Amino acid sequence: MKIKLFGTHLKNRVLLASGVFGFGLKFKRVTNSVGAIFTKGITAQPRKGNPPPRIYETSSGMINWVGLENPGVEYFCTNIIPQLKKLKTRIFVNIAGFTMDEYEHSVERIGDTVDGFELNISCPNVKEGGIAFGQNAKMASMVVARARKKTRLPLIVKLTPNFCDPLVIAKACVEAGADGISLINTVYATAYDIKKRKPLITGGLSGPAIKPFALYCVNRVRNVGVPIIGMGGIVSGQDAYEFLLAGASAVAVGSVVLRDPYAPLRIIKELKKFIYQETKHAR
Amino acid sequence: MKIKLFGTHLKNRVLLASGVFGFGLKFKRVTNSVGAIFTKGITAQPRKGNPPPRIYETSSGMINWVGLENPGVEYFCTNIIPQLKKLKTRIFVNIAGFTMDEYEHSVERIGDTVDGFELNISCPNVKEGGIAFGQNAKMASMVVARARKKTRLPLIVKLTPNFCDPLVIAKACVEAGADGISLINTVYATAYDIKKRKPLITGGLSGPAIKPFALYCVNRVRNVGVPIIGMGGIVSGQDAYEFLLAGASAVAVGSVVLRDPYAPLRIIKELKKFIYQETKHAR
Amino acid sequence: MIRSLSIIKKTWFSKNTFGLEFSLPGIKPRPGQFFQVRVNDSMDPFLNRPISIASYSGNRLLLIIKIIGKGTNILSKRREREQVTLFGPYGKGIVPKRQKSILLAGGIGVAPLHFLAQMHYKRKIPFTFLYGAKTYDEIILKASIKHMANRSIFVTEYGSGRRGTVVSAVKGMDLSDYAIVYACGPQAMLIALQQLHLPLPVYAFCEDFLGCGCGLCLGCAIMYNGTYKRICEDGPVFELERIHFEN
Amino acid sequence: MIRSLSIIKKTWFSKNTFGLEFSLPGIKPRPGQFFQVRVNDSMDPFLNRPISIASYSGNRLLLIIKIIGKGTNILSKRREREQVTLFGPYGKGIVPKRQKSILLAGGIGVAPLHFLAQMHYKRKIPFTFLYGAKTYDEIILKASIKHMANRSIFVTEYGSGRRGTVVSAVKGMDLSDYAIVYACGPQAMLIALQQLHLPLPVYAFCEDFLGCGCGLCLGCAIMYNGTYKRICEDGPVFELERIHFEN
Ligand SMILES: Cc1cc2nc3c(=O)[nH]c(=O)nc-3n(C[C@H](O)[C@H](O)[C@H](O)COP(=O)(O)OP(=O)(O)OC[C@H]3O[C@@H](n4cnc5c(N)ncnc54)[C@H](O)[C@@H]3O)c2cc1C
Ligand SMILES: Cc1cc2nc3c(=O)[nH]c(=O)nc-3n(C[C@H](O)[C@H](O)[C@H](O)COP(=O)(O)OP(=O)(O)OC[C@H]3O[C@@H](n4cnc5c(N)ncnc54)[C@H](O)[C@@H]3O)c2cc1C
Ligand SMILES: Cc1cc2nc3c(=O)[nH]c(=O)nc-3n(C[C@H](O)[C@H](O)[C@H](O)COP(=O)(O)O)c2cc1C
Ligand SMILES: Cc1cc2nc3c(=O)[nH]c(=O)nc-3n(C[C@H](O)[C@H](O)[C@H](O)COP(=O)(O)O)c2cc1C
Ligand code: FES
Ligand code: FES
Repeated sequence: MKIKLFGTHLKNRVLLASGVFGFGLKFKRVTNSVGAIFTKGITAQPRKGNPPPRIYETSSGMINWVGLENPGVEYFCTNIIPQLKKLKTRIFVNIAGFTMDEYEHSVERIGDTVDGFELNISCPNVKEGGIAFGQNAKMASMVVARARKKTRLPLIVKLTPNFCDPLVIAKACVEAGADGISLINTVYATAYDIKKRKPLITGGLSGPAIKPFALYCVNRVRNVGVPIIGMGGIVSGQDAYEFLLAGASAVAVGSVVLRDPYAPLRIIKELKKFIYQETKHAR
Repeated sequence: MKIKLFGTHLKNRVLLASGVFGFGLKFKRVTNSVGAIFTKGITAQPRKGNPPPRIYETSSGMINWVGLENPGVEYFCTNIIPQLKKLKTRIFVNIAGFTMDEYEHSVERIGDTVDGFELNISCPNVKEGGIAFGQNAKMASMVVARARKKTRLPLIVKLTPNFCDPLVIAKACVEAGADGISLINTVYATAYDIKKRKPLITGGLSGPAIKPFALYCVNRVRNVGVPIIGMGGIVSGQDAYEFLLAGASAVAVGSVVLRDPYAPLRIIKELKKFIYQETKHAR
Repeated sequence: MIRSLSIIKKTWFSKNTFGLEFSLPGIKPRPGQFFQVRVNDSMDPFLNRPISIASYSGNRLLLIIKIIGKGTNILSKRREREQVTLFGPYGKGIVPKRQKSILLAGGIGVAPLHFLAQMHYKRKIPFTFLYGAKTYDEIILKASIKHMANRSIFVTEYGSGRRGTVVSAVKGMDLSDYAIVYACGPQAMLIALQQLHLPLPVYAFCEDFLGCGCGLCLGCAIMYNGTYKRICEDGPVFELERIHFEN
Repeated sequence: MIRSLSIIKKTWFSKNTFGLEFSLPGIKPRPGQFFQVRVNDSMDPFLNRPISIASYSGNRLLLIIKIIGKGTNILSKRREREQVTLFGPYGKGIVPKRQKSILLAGGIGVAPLHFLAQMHYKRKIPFTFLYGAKTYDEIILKASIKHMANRSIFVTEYGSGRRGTVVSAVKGMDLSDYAIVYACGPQAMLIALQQLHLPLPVYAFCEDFLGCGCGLCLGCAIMYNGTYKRICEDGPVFELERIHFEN
């Protein structure tokens, strides 16, 4: 299952989605088995994240409203990266921000100490910046162009399916120099507290519930000209394979690891079988 | 639970969503118990619909690709409306179209023989027209304005959450004369046939999987100034109540009736309890 | 009708096929009719599973279910005395003609044809039961079929017993004696059968993914005589010649 | 660790609370630690349910579960000899101090405190067990608690027995003899307890909606000493004084 992606060799096509495995420093057997890990979103400044409850279960899915809790890029560079270097997997740093300067700053600060970047312009859980850039082709293209000037490493842009056409945004990002597109980030969602009669949590929906929507989005973007990392609701090798059929070069698994931190190992194994079947078929 | 909506009295706040109960001529005990029924989408010309498979089950949901199978507005007026008149519920005709003329024509042709209209500018299952109008504020507003000139009956517009902000579209519709907004229609979705290695079905996702997204959308539109009919994944009175909390004046139940055609009766009963609790609380 | 019925008896017919028996007085079902079976209370699986009436006699309803995927797998874990929610009977089904016939079953297609055989038997209509499966182990209801049918033929693709498919078997038969064929099995079998252009009317029991199962959602469709019919409401039995298989 | 364990014994402690016993050698759990219990193979419910260790003795693990909603309801239908998938033990838990203590349980909060009591008893640390529930029927594990505790007090809000809440009961107690309090119960109870500002350290067993349960997702958070801590990884036991309850 080895593949070459963005000029880098990956062990396999199953990657860990941003935000569900921290920095990959726990469950190292899992981290070291996947093709790459996308870190939890990093911002220029440290962020304490949102108050509880941050998680809410829904039918075949969940809403999260973590709010980009992270120690900030300085701490990340000084204390986390040295540890990441010891992992036997590729590291893509998920970069979030509230202004264009912040994205640029974080990319520059991290430099070439990692394997690449995933620009998160699609997080629904913060008030300013972030998703607003990802919902507007012009702004998306500016964020990408500015980050592009600061790094030669692979630059992936993570897109939202919320209230905008990912194909339009993807095209703008590729034109501005993106090496890859990853999608989908979580879907806008609200849950109500029926006792207090007000919203309990407003955040991003993930998990199997969104898989059909995610497959639609990946398929829509498939001809954009750069590799696509597909994600959204993958819980099995078959799901992963469906994303490859939809046009993804690799997949990322997210919420399923909350249900089972070892799921990526199983998914890698299952996906291998599908790919083997297919190549056998092709012979 | 009686309410007055669009100047009409409805038995209760639980309505039948378009497309899941045909014209309401079967299971009349159910039809006659709900506040209103939205008919299957009617087009100017008869349509035979899409080839099978038209339905595909997903985690906590389903994809449909029925393709607006219907006998056309002429047949509807001549053969169906006389039967609808015998039902003890309100009838809103769901109008779909491929050109603006068609919407206008159907509304005019049906005249005031029913209780109102739901302009479907959000069906993801047809190639031209339809959803394209619903994704563009200017076009949506034109469709509504033209239909408005042809009827004094309540004019509800049904919106899509697909790749556009329902609030923007809703505002345009209200300005153009809409009396109500209903949302959400189904969400873009694809399922793959892993044996044939190509899409099995591309259509609209519905059911509990989309409920959190639907609640988000309803809440977003809540202050648009006209009553909102909320829908998407309702399977219980609690779900229905959550939509009321999100700002809906009434709810429509869709996919759940495929699982249980009598579900609306149960949902009406359950919702009553929640509303009773609340009014008791308010006293 | 929505009904919550207790499983009176559960029987394993083969390693992946089981039967659930219920007591259900007061229905007059026709062969081909089916129930929409609720898998469980969870929203995943979301839809009910269509399961044909395999036997109805003395108010006893028998459903025979082959484990295919998620839903039937969960159903297979139900035990005696547990409740199952059923909707139906749905479908038009057919009224068996009083003519000598061939019942042609492929795989789990045996289920509705077994009920048809039961009707024939009760009404003393002569028939031959031709039944094929992948392997001999998968042949179920053999004793009952042998008992009711004037003649019964069992064929398998692999292993012991007579080799072949039901389609190849019917091709080799002298049909002059028969007036009608009823067939139920995988779509590939029905298509192969259609291509034989047998010189007598063939009634096919068809399948598709169902939504409601009762004519509400327009989710099932079969191109029949140039227009779309509902498998659930207008069928699931159709004259084979007039079907245009699209998927 | 992911483990699929067979239910050795299932016990109903009250009409909505049951226990599942498993054989699980080779762990050295601390009170407060919990397992993430997979409800079933369906995607609805999607997340696992955190359930504390209520007893661990002779390689026998006991989980006690109160039926609250969908997940615990489905779990309540599991039978002996069926398999349950568990992840853990997760959480830091606590190492009980060798000081005379009060164990203060509200409702199902009794589960982890029962395990703590077991530890105290084995190590011969004296303790009082103060346990409150809505009604007398809901008081579970009474014999075991009475056996282990130096003193045990049971209070209920309604019905027979001593009336009141654990918070009102502890308020009326002479605490001069005790060095430490461990408390587990609904958040409202913990907040009320915090407001008492007892003159001795109180350790609270906290709850929240959990995602992963093991520090990966940052889905659980508790404002503690001015920063967010993980309930799952840094807790679930925290010094009550330093908690800022936000929800
Ligand atoms: C009218 C009718 C009568 C039937 N009678 C019987 C019977 O008596 N005994 C029996 O064992 N089977 C019968 N089937 C087929 C049975 O409904 C499917 O095997 C079953 O739904 C598979 O569900 P699953 O969850 O195990 O499979 P999955 O593949 O996991 O199901 C996923 C989805 O596909 C649908 N699906 C999968 N295969 C089929 C199929 N062949 N036909 C229709 N929908 C399918 C399911 O309903 C579900 O929506 C009948 C089907 C129809 C339409
Ligand atoms: C560390 C920890 C230890 C626990 N130990 C026990 C125990 O030993 N015995 C016991 O009976 N219960 C215990 N609980 C509470 C138990 O996890 C919940 O009652 C259970 O998850 C409810 O699930 P449900 O599906 O029945 O309820 P639902 O309300 O249907 O659950 C919906 C969602 O809310 C979550 N949820 C609901 N209530 C709670 C709650 N109070 N705490 C956390 N999540 C909740 C569920 O996990 C699920 O994600 C513990 C909770 C935590 C955090
Ligand atoms: C708890 C949680 C935290 C997440 N945090 C981030 C994040 O920091 N940055 C990001 O780009 N995406 C984040 N995501 C989104 C996931 O990376 C992924 O895009 C999404 O969850 C869809 O995949 P899934 O359905 O497999 O979870 C988060 C998702 C979850 C569930
Ligand atoms: C089988 C099916 C057919 C539908 N047909 C229509 C239609 O003709 N017109 C329309 O506006 N919406 C149609 N819808 C959308 C529903 O009315 C509803 O907006 C959507 O399904 C979300 O609600 P639910 O999750 O409760 O099903 C259809 C939905 C389904 C499942
Ligand atoms: S399945 Fe709904 S109409 Fe046939
Ligand atoms: S629940 Fe995931 S970090 Fe605590």
